[in-house]
Amino acid sequence: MTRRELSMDKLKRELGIQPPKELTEYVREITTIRSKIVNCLRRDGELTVKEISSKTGLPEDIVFWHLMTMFKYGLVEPTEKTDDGYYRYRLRGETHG
Amino acid sequence: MVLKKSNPQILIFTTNIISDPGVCSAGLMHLSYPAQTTMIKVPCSSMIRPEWILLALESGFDGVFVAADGTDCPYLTDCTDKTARRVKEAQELLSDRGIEPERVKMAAICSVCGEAFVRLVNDFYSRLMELGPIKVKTHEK
Amino acid sequence: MRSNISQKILEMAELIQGSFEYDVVVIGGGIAGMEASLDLAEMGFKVLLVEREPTIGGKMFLLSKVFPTLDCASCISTPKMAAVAHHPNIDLWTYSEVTRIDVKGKGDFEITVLRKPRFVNEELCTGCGTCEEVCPVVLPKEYDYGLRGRKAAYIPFDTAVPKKAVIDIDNCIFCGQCERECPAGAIDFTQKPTIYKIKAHAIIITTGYRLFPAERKEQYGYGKIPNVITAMQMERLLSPTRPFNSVLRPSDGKEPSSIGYVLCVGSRDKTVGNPRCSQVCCMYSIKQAQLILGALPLADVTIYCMDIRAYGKGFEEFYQKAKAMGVKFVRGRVAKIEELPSGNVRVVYEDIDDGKVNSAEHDLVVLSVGLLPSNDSIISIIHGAKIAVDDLGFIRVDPSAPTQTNIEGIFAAGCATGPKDIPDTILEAASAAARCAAYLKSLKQERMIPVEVVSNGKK
Amino acid sequence: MERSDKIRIGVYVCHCGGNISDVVNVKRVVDEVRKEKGVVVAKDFMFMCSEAGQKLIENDIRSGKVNAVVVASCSPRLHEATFRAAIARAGGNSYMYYHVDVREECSWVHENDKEEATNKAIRQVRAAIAYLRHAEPLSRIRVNCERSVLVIGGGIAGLRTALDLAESGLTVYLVERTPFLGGNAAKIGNVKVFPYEKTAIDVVRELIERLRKMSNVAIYTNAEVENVSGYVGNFDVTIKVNPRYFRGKPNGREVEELRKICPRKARDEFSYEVSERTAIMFPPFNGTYPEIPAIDMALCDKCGLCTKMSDKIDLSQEPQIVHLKVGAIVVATGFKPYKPEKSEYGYGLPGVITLQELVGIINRYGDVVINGRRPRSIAFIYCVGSRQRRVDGKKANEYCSRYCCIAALDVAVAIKEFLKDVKIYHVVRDVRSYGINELLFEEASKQGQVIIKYDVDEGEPQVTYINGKPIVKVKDVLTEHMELELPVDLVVLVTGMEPSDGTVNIAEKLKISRGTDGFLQEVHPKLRPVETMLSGIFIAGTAQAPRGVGETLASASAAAAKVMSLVLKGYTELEPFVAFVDQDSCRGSGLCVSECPYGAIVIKEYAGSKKAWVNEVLCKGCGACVAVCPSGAVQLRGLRNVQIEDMIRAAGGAHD
Repeated sequence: MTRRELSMDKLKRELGIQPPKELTEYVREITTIRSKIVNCLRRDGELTVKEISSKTGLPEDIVFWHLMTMFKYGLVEPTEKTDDGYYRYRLRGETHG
Repeated sequence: MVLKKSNPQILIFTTNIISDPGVCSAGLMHLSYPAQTTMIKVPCSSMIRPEWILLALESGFDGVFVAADGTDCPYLTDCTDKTARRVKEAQELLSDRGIEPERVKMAAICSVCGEAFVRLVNDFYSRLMELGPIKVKTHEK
Repeated sequence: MRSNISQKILEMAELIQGSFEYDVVVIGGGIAGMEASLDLAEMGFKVLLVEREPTIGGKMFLLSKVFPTLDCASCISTPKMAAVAHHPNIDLWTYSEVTRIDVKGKGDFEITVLRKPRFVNEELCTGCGTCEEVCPVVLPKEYDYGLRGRKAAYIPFDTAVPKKAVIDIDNCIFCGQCERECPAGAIDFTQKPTIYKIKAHAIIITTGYRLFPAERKEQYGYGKIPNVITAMQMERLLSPTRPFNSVLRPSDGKEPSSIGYVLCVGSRDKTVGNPRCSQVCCMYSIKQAQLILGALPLADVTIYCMDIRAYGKGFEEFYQKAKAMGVKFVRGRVAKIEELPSGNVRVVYEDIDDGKVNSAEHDLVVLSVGLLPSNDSIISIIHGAKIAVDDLGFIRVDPSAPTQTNIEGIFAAGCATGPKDIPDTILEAASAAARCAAYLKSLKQERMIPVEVVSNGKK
Repeated sequence: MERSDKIRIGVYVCHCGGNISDVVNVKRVVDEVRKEKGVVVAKDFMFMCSEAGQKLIENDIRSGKVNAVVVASCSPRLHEATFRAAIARAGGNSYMYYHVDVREECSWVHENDKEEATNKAIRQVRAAIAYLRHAEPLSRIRVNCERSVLVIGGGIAGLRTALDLAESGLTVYLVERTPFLGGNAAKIGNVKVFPYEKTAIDVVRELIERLRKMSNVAIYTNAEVENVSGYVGNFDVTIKVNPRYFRGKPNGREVEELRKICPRKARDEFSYEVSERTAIMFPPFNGTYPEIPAIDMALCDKCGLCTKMSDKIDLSQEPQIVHLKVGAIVVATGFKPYKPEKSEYGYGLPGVITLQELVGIINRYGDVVINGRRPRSIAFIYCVGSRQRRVDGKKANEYCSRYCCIAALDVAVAIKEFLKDVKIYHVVRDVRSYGINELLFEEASKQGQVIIKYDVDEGEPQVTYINGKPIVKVKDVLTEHMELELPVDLVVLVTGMEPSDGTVNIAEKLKISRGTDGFLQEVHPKLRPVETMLSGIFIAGTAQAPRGVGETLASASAAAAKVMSLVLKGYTELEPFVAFVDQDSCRGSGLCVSECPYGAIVIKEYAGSKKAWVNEVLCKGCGACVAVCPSGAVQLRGLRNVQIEDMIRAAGGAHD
């Protein structure tokens, strides 16, 4: 199947624009962070924020922020709560995006 | 044709303005609950005649879940009380016929209470699994 | 980081020819604007409701439950949102901005409205959310006040009205995923902004409020200490449409067992330029405290306050209920907030009870931020008359008719005229509708039917 | 089953571009339901909500193939209105429709179980078909409304409502129980309404002046509502107008003479009983209405002195009964200040007065003079008659009266301006100068006024009287709970609001409910804040809750808005989903009557037997009555019992 021309291409042509480099770099960066978290969960199953943080070296608040974003899109789900008030999270089905 | 059913079937009464949007919000969040469920909408949960609950159990359902308006009811300030009265009467009808009264369950579901709904309906489903099919022979009309 | 592509696209805006006339243009689609629009539409007037955001609903539909009756905010606002969208006498323009208002004469206003492109064909979009799922750009999400990410292609909210996707073009990396995946073929990057010149006979301003930027109160550490959040963020955490799976603190996702509330942040405080009281913070804090005790039964909640202003119908009773539930009220002004290595937060305060400086440790601290006007963009674009505002920027009204501004035919309601709670906002919005209706009728100069008085009450 | 033969159902199942069809086997749904009785068309389509999708329905209706429609697509919140409108466009009846949600309530929640999701979709569509087999075309209920309104209460709330309504072109009847318009706000007199320059009386005068210019307003003072019958849009009202016993306005000389002649004396209500009046009541302030005096017949002993002096007086006047027809009623009967019990915070001791009495003194004398002297120190004690604790089940005003903190600060700041050396103490629990009123609190502090805060758990302030001075004893939270004794020249009790006697009476007469606080109860503080459970009867101002001048005016205009929405067009249209009674099966049990919160059902005599009767205009369609009817005679139009029952059977799999 040939690739149909997207309206997006038209806009880019019309305006002669490209997305700013910093933005594409930012997206690459968050995609990397996210895949680190996903890989970690895929390998170890259920983990708390602290555990993911120590395994990936990412700061806890960053891990949590990404987890919650993935939670919104149905990619992760909480399981049980530990005695000291932390939830464990696991992957839910297959991930995309 | 009667659909094949091995798993418990649940009839869910929802209300137009409050609990149906609540059930809908579970879908918006892409949560998951058993598909052995059927929704019927009423304006307010206080409208449900106790005998309808009995009828549902006689018509092939194994349980009835009343997703009530609760305190968010746009019609009645005492909606919870009224609905609870209907459910209690229904439970008496069931008991009279030897059917477990816990086959009818009521909970207030607000218009965005999708998570709570899913939790409750999953629990109810498990409970109905434990109870198994209705043992008393229900007469078909 | 964001691009300025939207600016370039704006330059391509096209003026739509034709005559567009409404009885009333309502600016701002929050609860006040919706209420006023619905009332006027019911009376038979033609209303144009203009909302800057991609959805109507304002701040109210983001809230959890609302005081003093603890009814669910969505259950009240979403039916109103639907009613606005479906009313035959209301035209709803979301993602649109009023860019100029010309006061031309009595009952004669020309209003310029810019309709921004969503880059999504509203007719085709079914609100299914596929574009959002496949979009690779994750940004801080304004709807949840930074608590989690938002995509560049997104539906603002599950209960949005209209429930249509929008593409944040400045944060788009033009990967084309959304366009390829949209099952309805609704993505359309060729959309251009349009400009309309509208004739209206009256205007109602219901532009609401903005929250006090908590980072301005530096000693409270907001923005630096992850576990210091604003009450609006807590509001989201408590809502059924909450961003997290429970009430959790942002630093590490722990369920907090001790929560402190600091009242009067950005209110009653000359050092930040707002000596006034914001009127709602005491009550929303008490409400949140009650909801927290419901969600986390083992948690303890402390409210640091000066006075508790539970003044409205049922408010005092609500306050007493919170006390009976075990919410702790400590009288004292909080001097500073510090982060501890555990992620916990220390609150240092002058305790009025013993006159000493005390401190307490909490898992999470909530700043009960005040309300500031968000009228700036409107008041500066009115030409041909000058609208009176007070020293903080809230619109001034007539004491005999509390929604009448100094310009005849322009009314204001809700937090645009000063901080107020939802019941008062709704009353004021209806009140603006009444005054506006009376004004519109006076323009038509219909002959009143005289009544005969059959008694002593002769005029 | 005669009716169902005529019903030709079209079923349209939406793919939603895969959102539904990726999970639900749409083809199978269509094939299954096509076999159902009554179904003449069953189709699936990529996007039912699109122009082309809607055209499918429209064409099938126009061609006469279909007269009842099921669409299985997304949430009814998104597109139910769309499809109903499409049916109407094609000339069908938009109530011959049932919407099935197979996206949010099916495909999106059962992604893991496609087989069962499809079965569920089939069940839901079958239920919809069962519903439509018994459906009947409906139309909205049109109720004619009188374009006239009764406003009860001539204070600022009533005046504001009346003026808004009159300016919108409605006929307004304003009824005031006392001989003059103005209410409580007029009594506040020259105290400014913070933060404005206008005084309360300025606001009252402005409203009265503008109202008098309206030709479509009738004002009845000295009048009371005797009886109200009817229902929304069509109320019959009887009012009794008591005579003033004056034939017209006396001239200046007459007024002067009359002021002196009457020997009967009473405390003057207008000055909060600070001064005296006679049985001849003169207009209490310039700009009130009417400008004609009235004789207080409860006080007059018909001595005849005044009739000899002026021929304007006619003691033979009789009360008049006036019948009105109105579409709506607004109750704006206001509050009364709390009256402290004797010895409550020392009330009754010399030098202990209420805030109202202080205002009365200021308005009367333009100064604060107590026992012939200006006070050098004043203590205001707050929350008198408000925020009370309930002890032994005794009546207590547990609510906050909202206006009093601000009113007291307002008066204190004003006093300080003309009594520069006076020492003022505020004995408070919390200072509730909310919003912009905080500036008033700041001003008071700037003037050196002292705030003393007490904790009610440590005991309330005590007022005693020693050596010719009242003494306030209180533990001050702000000075480490030190016990203070303040000998002052004047103690002012900052009293709260209670519903006025008129409010209590009218609630009984109209059968509108009052809350636990005694004030009139709205249906819902946010959804329907000025409406009562009785359609067409609205509430405004302090009859509903304590509030200040600005908030009272806002609520008054809000009530006006709701009245306009109801009656301005001369009719109102209601959804047809209301209760009805099957006369044959009704046995007149009356259970439905007590179940209905709206008073929409009554028992009537039909040929000797008792039957329920539904006032469709009052019915809101909740269906509470349906559940309790022992014979199933009360049902809901658009959702009759047979429809629900067949839906249950159809979905359960048991077919008839």
